[in-house]
Amino acid sequence: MMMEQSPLALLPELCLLAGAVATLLAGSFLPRQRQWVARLIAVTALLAAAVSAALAFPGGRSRDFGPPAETVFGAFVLDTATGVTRLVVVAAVLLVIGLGVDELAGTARESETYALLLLGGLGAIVLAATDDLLVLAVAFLLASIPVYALVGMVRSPGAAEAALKTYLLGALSGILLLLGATVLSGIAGGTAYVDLATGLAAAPAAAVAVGALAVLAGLLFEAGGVPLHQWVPDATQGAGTAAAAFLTTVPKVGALVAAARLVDVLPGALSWPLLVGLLAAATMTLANLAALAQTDARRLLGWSTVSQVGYLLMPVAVVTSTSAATPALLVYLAGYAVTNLTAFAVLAAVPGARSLTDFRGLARQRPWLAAALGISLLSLVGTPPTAVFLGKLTVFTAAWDGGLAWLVVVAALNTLVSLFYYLRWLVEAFRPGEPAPTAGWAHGAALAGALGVLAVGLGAGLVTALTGDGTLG
Amino acid sequence: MTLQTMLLVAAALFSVGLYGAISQQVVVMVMMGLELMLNGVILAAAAFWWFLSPTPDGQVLLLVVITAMTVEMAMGFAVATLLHRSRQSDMTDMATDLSR
Amino acid sequence: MLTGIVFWVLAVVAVAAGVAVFRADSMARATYALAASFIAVGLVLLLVDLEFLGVITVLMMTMEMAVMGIYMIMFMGMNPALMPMDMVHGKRPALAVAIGTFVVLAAGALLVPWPTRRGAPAADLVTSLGEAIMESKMLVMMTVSPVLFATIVAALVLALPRGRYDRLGDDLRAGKAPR
Amino acid sequence: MLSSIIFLPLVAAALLAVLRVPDRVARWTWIAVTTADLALVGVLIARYETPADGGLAFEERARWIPSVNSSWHVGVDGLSVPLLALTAVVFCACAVYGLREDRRPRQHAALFLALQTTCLGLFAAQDLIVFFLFFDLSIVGMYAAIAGWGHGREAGRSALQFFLYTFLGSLALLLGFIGLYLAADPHTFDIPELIAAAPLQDHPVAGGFVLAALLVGLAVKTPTIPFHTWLPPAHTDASAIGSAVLAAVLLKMGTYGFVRIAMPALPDAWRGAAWVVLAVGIASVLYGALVALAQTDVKRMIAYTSINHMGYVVMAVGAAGLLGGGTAARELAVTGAVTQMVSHGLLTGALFLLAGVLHDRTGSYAMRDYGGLARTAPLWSGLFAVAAFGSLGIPAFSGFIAEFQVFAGSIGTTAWAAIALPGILITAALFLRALQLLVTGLPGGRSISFSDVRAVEAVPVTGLLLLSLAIGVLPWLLLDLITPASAVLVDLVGR
Amino acid sequence: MTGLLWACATVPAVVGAGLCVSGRRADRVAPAVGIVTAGVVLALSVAVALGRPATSAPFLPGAVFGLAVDALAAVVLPAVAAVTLLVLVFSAADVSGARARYTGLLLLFAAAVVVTVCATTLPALLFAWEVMGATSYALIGFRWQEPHRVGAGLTAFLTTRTADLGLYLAAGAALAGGSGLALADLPGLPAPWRDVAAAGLLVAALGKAAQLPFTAWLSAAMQGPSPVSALLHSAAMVAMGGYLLLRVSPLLGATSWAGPTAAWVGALTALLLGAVALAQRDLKQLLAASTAAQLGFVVLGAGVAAVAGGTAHLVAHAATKALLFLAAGAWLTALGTKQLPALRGAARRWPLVGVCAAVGALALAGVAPLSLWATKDAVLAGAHEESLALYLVGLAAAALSAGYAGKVLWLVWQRLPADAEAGYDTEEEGTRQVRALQQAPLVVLAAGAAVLGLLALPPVGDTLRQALDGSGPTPGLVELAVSAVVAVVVLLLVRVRPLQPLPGWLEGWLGLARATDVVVVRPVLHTAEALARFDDRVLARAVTGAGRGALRTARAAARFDDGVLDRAVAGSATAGVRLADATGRADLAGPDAAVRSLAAGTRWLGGWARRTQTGQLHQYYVSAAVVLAAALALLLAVR
Repeated sequence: MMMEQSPLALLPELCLLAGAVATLLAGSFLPRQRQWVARLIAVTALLAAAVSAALAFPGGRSRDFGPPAETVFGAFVLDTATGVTRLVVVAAVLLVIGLGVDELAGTARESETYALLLLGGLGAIVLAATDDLLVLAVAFLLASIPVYALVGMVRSPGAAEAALKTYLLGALSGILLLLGATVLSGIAGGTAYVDLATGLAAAPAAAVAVGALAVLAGLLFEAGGVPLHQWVPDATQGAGTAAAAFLTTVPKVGALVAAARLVDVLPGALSWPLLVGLLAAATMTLANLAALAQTDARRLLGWSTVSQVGYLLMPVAVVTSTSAATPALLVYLAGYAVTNLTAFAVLAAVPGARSLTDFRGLARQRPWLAAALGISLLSLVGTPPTAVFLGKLTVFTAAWDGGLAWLVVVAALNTLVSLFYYLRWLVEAFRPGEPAPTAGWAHGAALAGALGVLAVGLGAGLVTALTGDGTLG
Repeated sequence: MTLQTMLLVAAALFSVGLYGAISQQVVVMVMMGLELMLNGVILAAAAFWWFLSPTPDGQVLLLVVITAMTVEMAMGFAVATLLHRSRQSDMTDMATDLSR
Repeated sequence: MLTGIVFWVLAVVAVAAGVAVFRADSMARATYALAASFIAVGLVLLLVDLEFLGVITVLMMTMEMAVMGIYMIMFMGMNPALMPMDMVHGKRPALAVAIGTFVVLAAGALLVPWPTRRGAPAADLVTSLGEAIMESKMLVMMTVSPVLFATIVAALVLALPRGRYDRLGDDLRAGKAPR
Repeated sequence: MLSSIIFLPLVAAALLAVLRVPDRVARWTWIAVTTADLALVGVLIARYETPADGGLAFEERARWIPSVNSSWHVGVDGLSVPLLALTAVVFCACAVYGLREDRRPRQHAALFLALQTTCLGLFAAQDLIVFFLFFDLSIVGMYAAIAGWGHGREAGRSALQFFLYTFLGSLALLLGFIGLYLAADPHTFDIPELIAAAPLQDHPVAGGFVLAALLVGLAVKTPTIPFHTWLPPAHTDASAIGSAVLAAVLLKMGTYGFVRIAMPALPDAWRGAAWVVLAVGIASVLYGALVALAQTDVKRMIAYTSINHMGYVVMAVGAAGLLGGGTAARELAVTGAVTQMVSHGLLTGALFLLAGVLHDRTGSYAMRDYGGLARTAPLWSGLFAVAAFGSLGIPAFSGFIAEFQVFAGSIGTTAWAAIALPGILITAALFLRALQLLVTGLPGGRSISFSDVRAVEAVPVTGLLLLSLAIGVLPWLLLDLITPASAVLVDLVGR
Repeated sequence: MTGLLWACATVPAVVGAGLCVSGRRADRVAPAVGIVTAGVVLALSVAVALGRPATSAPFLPGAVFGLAVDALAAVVLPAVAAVTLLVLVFSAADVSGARARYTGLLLLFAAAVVVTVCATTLPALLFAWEVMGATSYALIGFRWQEPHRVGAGLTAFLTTRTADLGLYLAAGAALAGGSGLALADLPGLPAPWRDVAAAGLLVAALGKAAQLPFTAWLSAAMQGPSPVSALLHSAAMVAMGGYLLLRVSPLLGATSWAGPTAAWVGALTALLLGAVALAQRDLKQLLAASTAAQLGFVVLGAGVAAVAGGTAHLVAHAATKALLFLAAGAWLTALGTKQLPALRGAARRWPLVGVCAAVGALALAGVAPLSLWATKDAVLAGAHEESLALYLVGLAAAALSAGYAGKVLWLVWQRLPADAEAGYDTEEEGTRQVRALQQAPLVVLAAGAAVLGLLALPPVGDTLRQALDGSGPTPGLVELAVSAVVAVVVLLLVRVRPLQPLPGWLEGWLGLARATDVVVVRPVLHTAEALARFDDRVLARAVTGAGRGALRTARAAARFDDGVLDRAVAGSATAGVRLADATGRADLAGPDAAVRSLAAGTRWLGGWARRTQTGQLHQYYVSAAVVLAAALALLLAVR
């Protein structure tokens, strides 16, 4: 194992941190109407992070979680998964800022919002990249604390309630994660995953089960999976659009990669694939059923997020049994992120619309926006050639390959159910009616996102080449 | 004092805290329950460290737990304040607009 | 032997205080009970040679409870003495879950064949902790700093109803800008 | 060549969607593009030579998702060329018929052009993912066509049912594809490679499951009983063009999947399931015919006859999996199945367009609302009579050629196929009954002031019928294309 | 020469199709075009009959479209062409309205007959065979304004098509047996397939020939115009049934059962339908029944391998029956009736028609030396060789034919009653005139009916027999004499003692139509309706059923869920009771739930799923704890 101590290897993360500090500082000296400077700083930091992440992309050096190619500070893995997570998170935050400009510009907390977005993104990246329980615990805090603030930012009663729910569930999950970390490190004799891999093999199974389950529970909160998913729809509905877009996308990326890393090192004596598979099934089924009758577009997307997490847990379940799992997870994450953000961009572009019926007439008045909505919703369903189709294809393949064919069937049926509510929204958009006025930046973000959705689907070769060099499985 | 007894006490603290977190209505009281759970975790961490692997890792873990507790409590107060200001309530039961 | 007795006393205190938190008839007393529980655990930490961390725990928790008291009394305008304390719901499920959790955890604690101790504590625990923080576990501390930063920002954002533009005006020149 | 045939309509669709051209321009653009595409397909057929050793012609391959061995791989053989031609013809006919569409004609044209691309792409696809891509997109497109331009009161509902049902089928199909992919070593989605490898040859259980998934997926689309219930409402509520495209082209995707993927890639499993397929085919033939006989709504009736007609195809491909009979009989059955796909496309397309005229004039499909149309609308009556006779399998039309081959081949393979023979009879009965109710007798009800077909309606129908006639009289023109391919297919199934 | 053969088939097809398509615009020229075309066809058919070409065209893989003129075809083809021409001539004067369509369809039909006669492969045969059926439908239902005529066409088409399925079966059998689809190869099939092929062909032929039990359609077909009956139901379509059996006689002989079966079916049809004919009071119905009966002799001939006799009978009967149908048509057009009682003395009004009809009737009766006397005996000679019983049945049938022929003969030649006009115009408005163009064909046909017996008598008969049978049986002088005497005696008997009314079931064609209705049509329609209901109510809602199942599960699950959430401590006993209770209640609610759709069911499930989202934080905590505990249990239980 190569141990690198150069902080330069963490340049993207440092960019984000520095960007957050700079944004906040700048914001506190800027007049209210000139906070765009802070935004500019944040965007610059993100672009810098993106460039440095792209330059540091590990290429084809490591496809798997196995022995990492490179580790910084003994706890930060520089592998493909980290590289992809960096790019996805940075791109997602950029898109969130893009779609949130109309909503955030000129508000009292604009620069704070950007700073928190950057910090949350940073947390997600560290969460995904670490292979040490201690860093995992801290990264969990870094990823969740900005979310609490972002949810409560708009200060409406609903937002306050959502922030409360998020916080209380998050606190419990954090405690569970710490409990798990305690137990695991206690019986394994160390907190690094390499120590876990060796230490847990001979450890008592019951203790491993409790410890790993507790850590997993913490990550499930961050990802929004059963049984700690309840905050997701609430927060999505209560928070502002940009915050909702952020919290349904970025923390999930980090948490799911982290969960995959964790499951990868757990000893094979316990049936982790089965458990995670069942949790995945429960997550997607519950969320899809709950989403069926939603009339609030935001809440619908919240449940949709939970259901997507269910699909995303499938490769996590089989991460030990097939080498196709990791690339599949990364592909799906990338596809999901761009798709979900596109849907939120449409929401942001029609700020007055809350319920599905508010979108009536969209196709007539704003055909491009309706097209973007259609593309994103069909992508969420998994229609080729969109981004999530690629994700679903790879994920289903991986899960089947990993021995969870039943889960693939469950997921397919769930996809069918999900069609119901995605279609309901789409149909409303194509009905005649008078739509609410639209916002410019978000409109652009929606179009960019829709193009991204198609690009990921059509440029599938490129995407999969990034996530797992060439051969899957 | 053995590992088992310490863990037993930690489990008791954790369970009592869980009881409080579930049963209490006032946000601050729920937070107290959570703190009590963390208290159990601290004790368990100390026990594991002493009886199983007295490495520096375990100490750092304790430090992290304490940090986490502090940070979470700070956020808890902030959220409670927000709730209090925006809803004139500090009860979790009163905040159930977002459901179904 | 003495250690054992002290441990058991502290353990009983910790748990009893913990129970007392939810049986106290006022929030202030609940706060005291919680503090007592923490102090007892902090003292147990001293028993296993974790002087530094034990002291930290005691100190931090005392401070935190003080903050909590102040918060409740001064900030939220509650009179702890007068607050009715039967604000509970679903006591029975809570009890069931708590008992269930305890049974599971306790059974685990007692029945799991724990491995034997590996290695011995460093001679100077504080130094070893410091070294760990600065070397092998450096990333933990590197990450903690943005966490604290984020916490400050987040907590202020949530807790303060009035931002700088409310206090200083939109162009941040207090008093000069028309409101 | 092939890619440009596939994407020409899509490019035109995109342009129509983007540019706000006047309605007239949009309509004529539609016709022009479909005609051009038809001409291109004509060139393709003219230059087509049966590839040696069962290979593909006009093959094109480009990188797409190399990590899963999936590529943009298209190519044609004797099984796909007829269907490509059918697609081009039907869409061209629909474009002409669509001149009368006055509800959002620009979007309408764009939608159907895009739909044409999905159909052409599917029939040319030589990669499972490409196949699935077009399979799924065709569902989306058809959904939009029914929901957006359907005319039933419950068009939205029918469209949703259509979408859900066929989407379920597509998901089952996807599962089957993944199964095939994983079974192949090295993993691949490439159809020719999968066929060459026949990956699940020695795994009866896994092969059975994968085939079951494929069968369900394709059976929903075909549709066979008991997966057909989406079809009647979808047809009833779709517009004339929508119905024509749905019946003439989209249904073929299911049966095409049998001959393109399921049979050659899973020969062992297919032979094992052949009896089931055969039974389902026979049941579809009889059931579809009987239920159609009881319909009072002419469009529903035609819809059910589709189930009957597609049942012949299913029966034939089922028979092709039975090794008992001679090779010649099984080849004839497969050839008949492909012929039937084309024939059904032409004739049912014509019938649906004619039914659309009924709705256009009076808003009713109920047969008892009409009568004596031969007097008020002689041209319509003549066309309908010809289409009906063609559809019930009268010689000189393509239906006879197809059904004769299907039956001769199937019965030649297994005598059980003779059970389906009454299907021919019942179909005849129901079409004659419809003729009797609609066309003959004295004009009454809604026929009284019924105006006869206009040129834009008559021309496409006539074109379709003439093609059917051509196939019926000179079948070897078509069969020379199909026969080598079906010989290859029978050979593959017999492995 | 092959070109001529193709022309023989395609010329009428193309002209006919052209006339059909051009519609009313061509009405004026249609009769002339039709007659010219039919003339060309006749000329061509004579040419090919002499030239005997054989040809084929690519058609299906492994099966060519084969046409050839052999001895059998050489006899039948000119006959059919001649009748076609004569019928068209007659029609030019007889049929009014939509003449283009009429002529076109008739020519299409003629083309199909030409192909049928010359077909050497099954695909070609079936091709033409089905086209004959379809055109016959269109011709019977020619006056589509009247629903019962279209219905009659439907009956005819469906019945014959039912029998046609036999050809599909035969094709399958031929393929299965590996012989290819040429008719000549069929006898060489291996055992089970040979029998299947023979059975298929037999059924198809019996259907077209209106033999038992498929006879009923012929009665219905009389709704068509009389010239159509003259062509389709005497010379061409019905005759093609017999013709097919003559053609595949070697196949019938190759099996042990097919020949006798055909023979007996033919004989019984001749007998029973003879009786039916005797009972008719409608001239066309009588002629139709007689047609079936006379075709019975042809079938009998095919069954006993008396191909030459059968062929001669076929041709002679074609001329005779076409003549009689045309005469009946002439009277129908002129007098507006075809009821026998009303036709008393009709022959005396137009003597030429009457004389021709008399010749026809006498020929039909088997009076020597007219045609059917000799041809029938040629068939019966074969039957005699096969079995005496068969011969006697045939003889009885011959006697019956003399009976019904006599009935017609004496009736139309009675003195014209005073109140004759009262019986006229019952079916259509009569014109009270018979035109020259209508009479001319009658004369030709009468000549044919008179002399075509030569085909069965030496020397022509011997030549024919050598060409067809090789050395088949010839009627002895005794047999000829017996049948001639029988015919005369019966004729006179009918003259002396007019017939008593015969039982209704005979007049009603043995109740075959009703039997078909009861045994086949109604059950099929009921099944169809039942299936349609099933489809709408059950299958389309099978999804509903799934929904209902999901509903029940969901309810139980929901109860269980509530039970766990709210009463975690209440103990499993309560939960169990509640679960059972809920399941029971869901069961009671079953019928109600049955009508809900899947959407409702799923929505209900969705409601259940959303109910977990209570907004109550402590319940979230509890549920998280419960799920995690379950996960732990699972982990420890499943290893």
